Amino acid sequence: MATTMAKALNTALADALAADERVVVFGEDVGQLGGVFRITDGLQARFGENRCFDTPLAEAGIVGFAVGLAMSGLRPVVEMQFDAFAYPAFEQIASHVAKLRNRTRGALSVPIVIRVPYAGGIGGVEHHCDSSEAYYAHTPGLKVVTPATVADAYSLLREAIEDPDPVVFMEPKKLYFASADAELPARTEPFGRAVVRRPGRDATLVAYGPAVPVALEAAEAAREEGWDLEVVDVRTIVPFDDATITASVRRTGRCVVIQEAPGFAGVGAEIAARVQERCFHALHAPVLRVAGLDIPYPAPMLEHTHLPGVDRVLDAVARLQWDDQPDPRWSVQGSAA
Amino acid sequence: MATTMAKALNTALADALAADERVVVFGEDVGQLGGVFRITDGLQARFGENRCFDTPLAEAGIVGFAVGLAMSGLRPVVEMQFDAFAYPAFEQIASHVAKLRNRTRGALSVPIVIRVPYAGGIGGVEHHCDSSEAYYAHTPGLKVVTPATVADAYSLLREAIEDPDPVVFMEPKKLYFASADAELPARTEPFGRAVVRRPGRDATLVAYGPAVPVALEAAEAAREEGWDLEVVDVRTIVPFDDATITASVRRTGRCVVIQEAPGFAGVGAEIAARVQERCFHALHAPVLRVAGLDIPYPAPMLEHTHLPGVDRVLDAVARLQWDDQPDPRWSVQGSAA
Amino acid sequence: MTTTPQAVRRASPRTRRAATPPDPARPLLPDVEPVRLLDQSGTPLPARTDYPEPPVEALRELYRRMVLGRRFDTQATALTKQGRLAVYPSSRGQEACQVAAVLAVRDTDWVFPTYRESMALVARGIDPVEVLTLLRGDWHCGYDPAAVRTAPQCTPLATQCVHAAGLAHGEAYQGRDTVALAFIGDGATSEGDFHEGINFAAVFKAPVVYFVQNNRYAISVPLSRQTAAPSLAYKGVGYGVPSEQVDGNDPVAVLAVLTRAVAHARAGNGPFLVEAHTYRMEPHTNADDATRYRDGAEVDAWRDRDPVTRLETYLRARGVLDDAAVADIAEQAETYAADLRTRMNEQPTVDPLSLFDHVYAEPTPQLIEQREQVRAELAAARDEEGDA
Amino acid sequence: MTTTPQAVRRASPRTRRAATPPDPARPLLPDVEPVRLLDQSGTPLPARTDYPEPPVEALRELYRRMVLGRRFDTQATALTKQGRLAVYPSSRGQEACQVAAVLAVRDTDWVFPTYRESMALVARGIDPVEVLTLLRGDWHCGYDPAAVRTAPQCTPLATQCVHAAGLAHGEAYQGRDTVALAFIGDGATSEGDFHEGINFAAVFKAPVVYFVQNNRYAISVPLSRQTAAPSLAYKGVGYGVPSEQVDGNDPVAVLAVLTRAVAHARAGNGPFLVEAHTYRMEPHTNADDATRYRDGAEVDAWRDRDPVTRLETYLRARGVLDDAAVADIAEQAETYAADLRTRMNEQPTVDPLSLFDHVYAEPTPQLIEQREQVRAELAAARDEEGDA
Ligand SMILES: Cc1ncc(C[n+]2csc(CCOP(=O)(O)OP(=O)(O)O)c2C)c(N)n1
Ligand SMILES: Cc1ncc(C[n+]2csc(CCOP(=O)(O)OP(=O)(O)O)c2C)c(N)n1
Ligand SMILES: [Mg+2]
Ligand SMILES: [Mg+2]
Repeated sequence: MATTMAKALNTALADALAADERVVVFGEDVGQLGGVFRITDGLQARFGENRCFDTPLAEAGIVGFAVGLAMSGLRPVVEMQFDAFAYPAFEQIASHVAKLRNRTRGALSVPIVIRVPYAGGIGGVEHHCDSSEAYYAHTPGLKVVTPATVADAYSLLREAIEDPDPVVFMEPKKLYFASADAELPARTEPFGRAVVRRPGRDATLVAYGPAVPVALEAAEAAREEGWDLEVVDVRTIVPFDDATITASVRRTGRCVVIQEAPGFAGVGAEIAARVQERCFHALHAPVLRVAGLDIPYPAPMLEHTHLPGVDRVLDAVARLQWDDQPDPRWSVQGSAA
Repeated sequence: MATTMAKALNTALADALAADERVVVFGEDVGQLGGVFRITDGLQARFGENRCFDTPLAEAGIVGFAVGLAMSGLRPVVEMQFDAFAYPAFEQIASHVAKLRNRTRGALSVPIVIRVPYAGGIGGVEHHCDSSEAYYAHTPGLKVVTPATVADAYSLLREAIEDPDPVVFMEPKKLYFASADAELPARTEPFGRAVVRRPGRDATLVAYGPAVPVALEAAEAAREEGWDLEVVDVRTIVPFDDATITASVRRTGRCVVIQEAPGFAGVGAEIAARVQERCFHALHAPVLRVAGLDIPYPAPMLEHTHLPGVDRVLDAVARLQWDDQPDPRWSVQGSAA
Repeated sequence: MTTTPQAVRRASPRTRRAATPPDPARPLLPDVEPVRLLDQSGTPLPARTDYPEPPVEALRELYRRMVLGRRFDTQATALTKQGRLAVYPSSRGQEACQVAAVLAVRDTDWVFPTYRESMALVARGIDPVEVLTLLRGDWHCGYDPAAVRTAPQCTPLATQCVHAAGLAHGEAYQGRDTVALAFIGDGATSEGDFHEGINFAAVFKAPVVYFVQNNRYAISVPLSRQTAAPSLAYKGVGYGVPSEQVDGNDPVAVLAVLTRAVAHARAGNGPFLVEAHTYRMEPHTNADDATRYRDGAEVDAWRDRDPVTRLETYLRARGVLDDAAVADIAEQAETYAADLRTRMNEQPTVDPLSLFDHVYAEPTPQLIEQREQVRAELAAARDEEGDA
Repeated sequence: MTTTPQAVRRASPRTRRAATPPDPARPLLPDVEPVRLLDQSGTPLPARTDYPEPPVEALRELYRRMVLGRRFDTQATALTKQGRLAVYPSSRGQEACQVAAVLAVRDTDWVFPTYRESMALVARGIDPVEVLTLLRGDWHCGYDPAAVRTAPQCTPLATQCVHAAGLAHGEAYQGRDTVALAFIGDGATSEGDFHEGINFAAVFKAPVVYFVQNNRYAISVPLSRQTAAPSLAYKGVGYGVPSEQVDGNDPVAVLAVLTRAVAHARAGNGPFLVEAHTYRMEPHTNADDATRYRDGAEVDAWRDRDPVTRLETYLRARGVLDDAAVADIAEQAETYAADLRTRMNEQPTVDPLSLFDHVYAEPTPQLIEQREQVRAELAAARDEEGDA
């Protein structure tokens, strides 16, 4: 039956609230309004003001409040209204949420889920389209998860809420209202498992979140150019699934990593570094990256130039040295320009 | 004449205050106390309470105040007392300092220097030893600079204060009181230039900030094992010098990247990814990384286990497939464990 | 908004000692009732020595700009429906605050607006097309902030409060008597940056007026979820900042109170906090559905407090505004709106390569590399079109 | 700390209307003078109906723990000199606050301490060696926070204010009458998290007592750089939170005021803000040089207000403490210190591989890989030693 990712997330929250008394959902406008993306729609009406409520408008407050609630034995699920609006909470996330278990030798844990609607492609104005996953992925103690399918949205969110550790749950805004057939409640592969979304022989496209549909589209388009591309959906950035990705690249011998975030020191850099460390002798070409430009997220009319699209992915695939010629773009002169 | 990095930084601030009326220095305890590391020692006495002053204890406030001062035409240099204590300012840094020029098509600029004493090796308690450079390096609009020598400390800080763009100036705490011969005022290579600190033929060690002395020590030790290692000091993470590093690796054919920060999605991942993209056909082995463990910074008694030391670097060099055997550690089974 | 039971219990021992010594809080606290100079119908209330009524010319200009401002606002909403704007946050109902605030400061002062202040910015004289650039989506800030002494409209809530403190201190430091006017909403006062900003301003005695438009909602969240204080103006005393609350739908009172607050700041007495009680008649933005969180009766009650009618009634009663003048101003408003409509109907062109121009003063080697790649992509795309 | 000139000017029109209607701020404001029940010499002041004196047994126990606490503090400082501790922030001079605070709450309540509260934690009964683990450096938090209902000592300033609000709300939500006691320093009140924490507590009526130890300095920065408010307690009204200020070197008053604050919170009235005026006699930590920012005369003046002597004088005068009791308590303190010394002289052992145990409930594949690498390194190192 056809469902949207937004609906799957909403159902996951409802099922979690129903399944576990300790679960509470809060943030800005998540109560009566049901969230600006309606992900919490109907939850307050169904579960009451104690289980799903609005807070004062302060993100460090929301996350720090969740830390205290978790210490009292609850399982808070908080919504950051948009990616860039989680930045005020950065200290609470990096210095407390991520570290509390470790600081206390496991005596305290912080099973919090921080939901972050992220990335662009929705014509949003500034500060509403950041891809902030790398900040969290680089912070030990956090798990970082991002669904690309409707079923994963449900399953990964349920698992995140059940997880004993804090999870930053990154929701690709542009996929909220994309719908697909999914029987809910669905349980898909657990945390730590990447999934091959499309098998292929010639090269591996590694992507996550909003980049997965782009990768699949590119793989389709590539068939006309005679390339049979495999697409791997990372799903959980932390913990990371080396096994699946390494196996794929060892088979195909070529790899392009796709992410929407600016490329420099992003998660794609980590993936590229890991893949070449582990698959060096299998690689016929360097691991290439297709990422957002290293610029602040552009205004709506220019976002298509910024976003890694099918053409940019195909250009990268074309550069995978099928003819064993080194990539001219990276002559030393070129890069020193 | 022998000088410490702390003294070089102090002199750079004094010279900048003397050279330019618009420069103001502020933060927590930077006034009468001269900073907890004494980097601003004597500045208030010499330049007055208007040019070097203490603020209320609030980092978002300090950085946001600097934004306003910059809008009025001043050139603020602010001190974050320790790495982790810059996190409260993250929103001001990521959403304003980094973006203001771009948002206004260059009509406004924010020539702020944010000084961040960072990294460990000083037996500091929790929250005092984070390596936070990747958070800034992944944020377009910021320049990120980190000196490893006394002369660079002076020169890069002067250049940072003169730069028209915001600079996050990362100061390796453990090097503050290491002294070296340096004639001040010194001007070294400009932003965007990496420097070969030690020439070598067999492999390239790429490092920055606190990892540079480790790399040099490792290169010394490697001679006994018969390896002639080149050491490149990155110096400015943003902008990044592809030319120097690419040229070195193309010569040596092997590369190890060293950073103190946790490895996952750190700056070292970016460097490894770039090097293999650009030097693929010259590489005899994968680009390896030696980094901090993916854990919260440990308590003093355990920090030596966390920090990338000479032995760990030499182990990595030994794995550079001198005998062309693939690295067993990365059998698929191993990484799936 | 009400005091706790225990608080009442505590009252007696307090009052017992209240007299001795003088309470340092008293001069910093707001009036218990919001300052009001016109009643709801527009009839003048007894004059106040502390808030003298502004000159009639100022009030007429206030009325004129409120009418133009409202027309601008309805035009912007219309443009959104036509898909000319990505989104628009209306300030209909808040005209008294939006316009009186910018009339209370000089062109040489600095204004720190939020996304809500489009009306205030056009009332300040900024080109409406430049104001709407952000919402049309061809770039972020459409006007030159340095030229119009107005910061880009701020979306990250409350962050502008700290910038205003820094700007004001920097100007004073350089010997200029600039005042910074920082707009902020009721919800945003819950953010840490409001606290840090007003505290920096107070400690450095920076000339900033913090102007809280308390329109009772933060999107869907009512004021009761933002504070348990008697009113937001009571936050001032905790920073040593004098504060006042005002009827935000009484244009005369808003202008009088802000005029005094600006004079206080310019005279070197440090920041001043003003809370205006008002109401947003439209949804948060066109994308919002206000019926989900507030009922029509509440909205209707506020319609009766309409600030434009209120001022018009008063000025007519004083005999300084007649049908002719009203008609003339209405016509100015139509012309203004028509002109805006025409100009907004032109499709703006933006060069994709300009994305690389302002990230830094000079693009980094990495950006140059990326720019060349995009340039090549665009060329390739043009060729394909050529072929087609 | 003084009111602005203009503020005085404003006073008259204010007072003119001050009577009507009742000021909602009044019951939330602190007394103009800090509450004091003993004068500086330890002589009792007139009794107060609002702050009844605590029972004598409580005061004797307060005295005993203050003596032990001070001895613990001097011992910890000594251990630092011997290199047994990486660093130690002394709270000498703040004994009344440190000890009275933990006596005012129950074992079942939760305490949120900062790095400054080591003395408070041992006074709460936590093993001093576990308290000092953080500063000895073998791990971060040495005690089990869940077992002793005490959060890890918090270094990121003011962040604990929000945790306390959440914990208190969560406990109430689960039907428990737990109160959260959050310690914070004067400097940290400038952080946004203080604002957000107390505001969350107020809006959710969470049972939290925010206890500000205003020791007049944030490392080297004097209070005048933190606030322009008459006093920090005046911040409460802006959140609708009743507040009080107290002489922080008057142990009887601190216990009386905090006892009432805790009762207020436990009764369901929401948070309470208490500011204690006190002084840190030692440098910020042993690593600090206080002579750089304050002169001996100031320190001497505070020495005359010593809280321990003050309470001892009072209890002796009341005839509930004699030489024998004093000597006995002094001996208990010596035994306590001697025991601590011995135990701290044992070199703790920490397994490097434990670094991977608590990052997550289960280590990730990446951590397992890194653990194996470290395990191999350690084995290799052992072999080398073997060979040597
Ligand atoms: C830091 C931050 N968090 C959240 C948001 C999303 N947001 C935009 S407007 C708004 C409500 C603001 O309410 P208020 O301050 O009362 O101003 P109003 O919109 O009523 O004028 C929210 C939550 C934001 N822009 N910035
Ligand atoms: C967010 C943050 N910024 C800076 C610091 C560094 N720091 C530690 S203690 C301190 C002074 C705190 O003063 P105060 O709040 O008055 O407490 P006190 O030390 O006087 O007890 C500072 C600046 C910190 N720990 N956390
Ligand atoms: Mg509002
Ligand atoms: Mg203090």
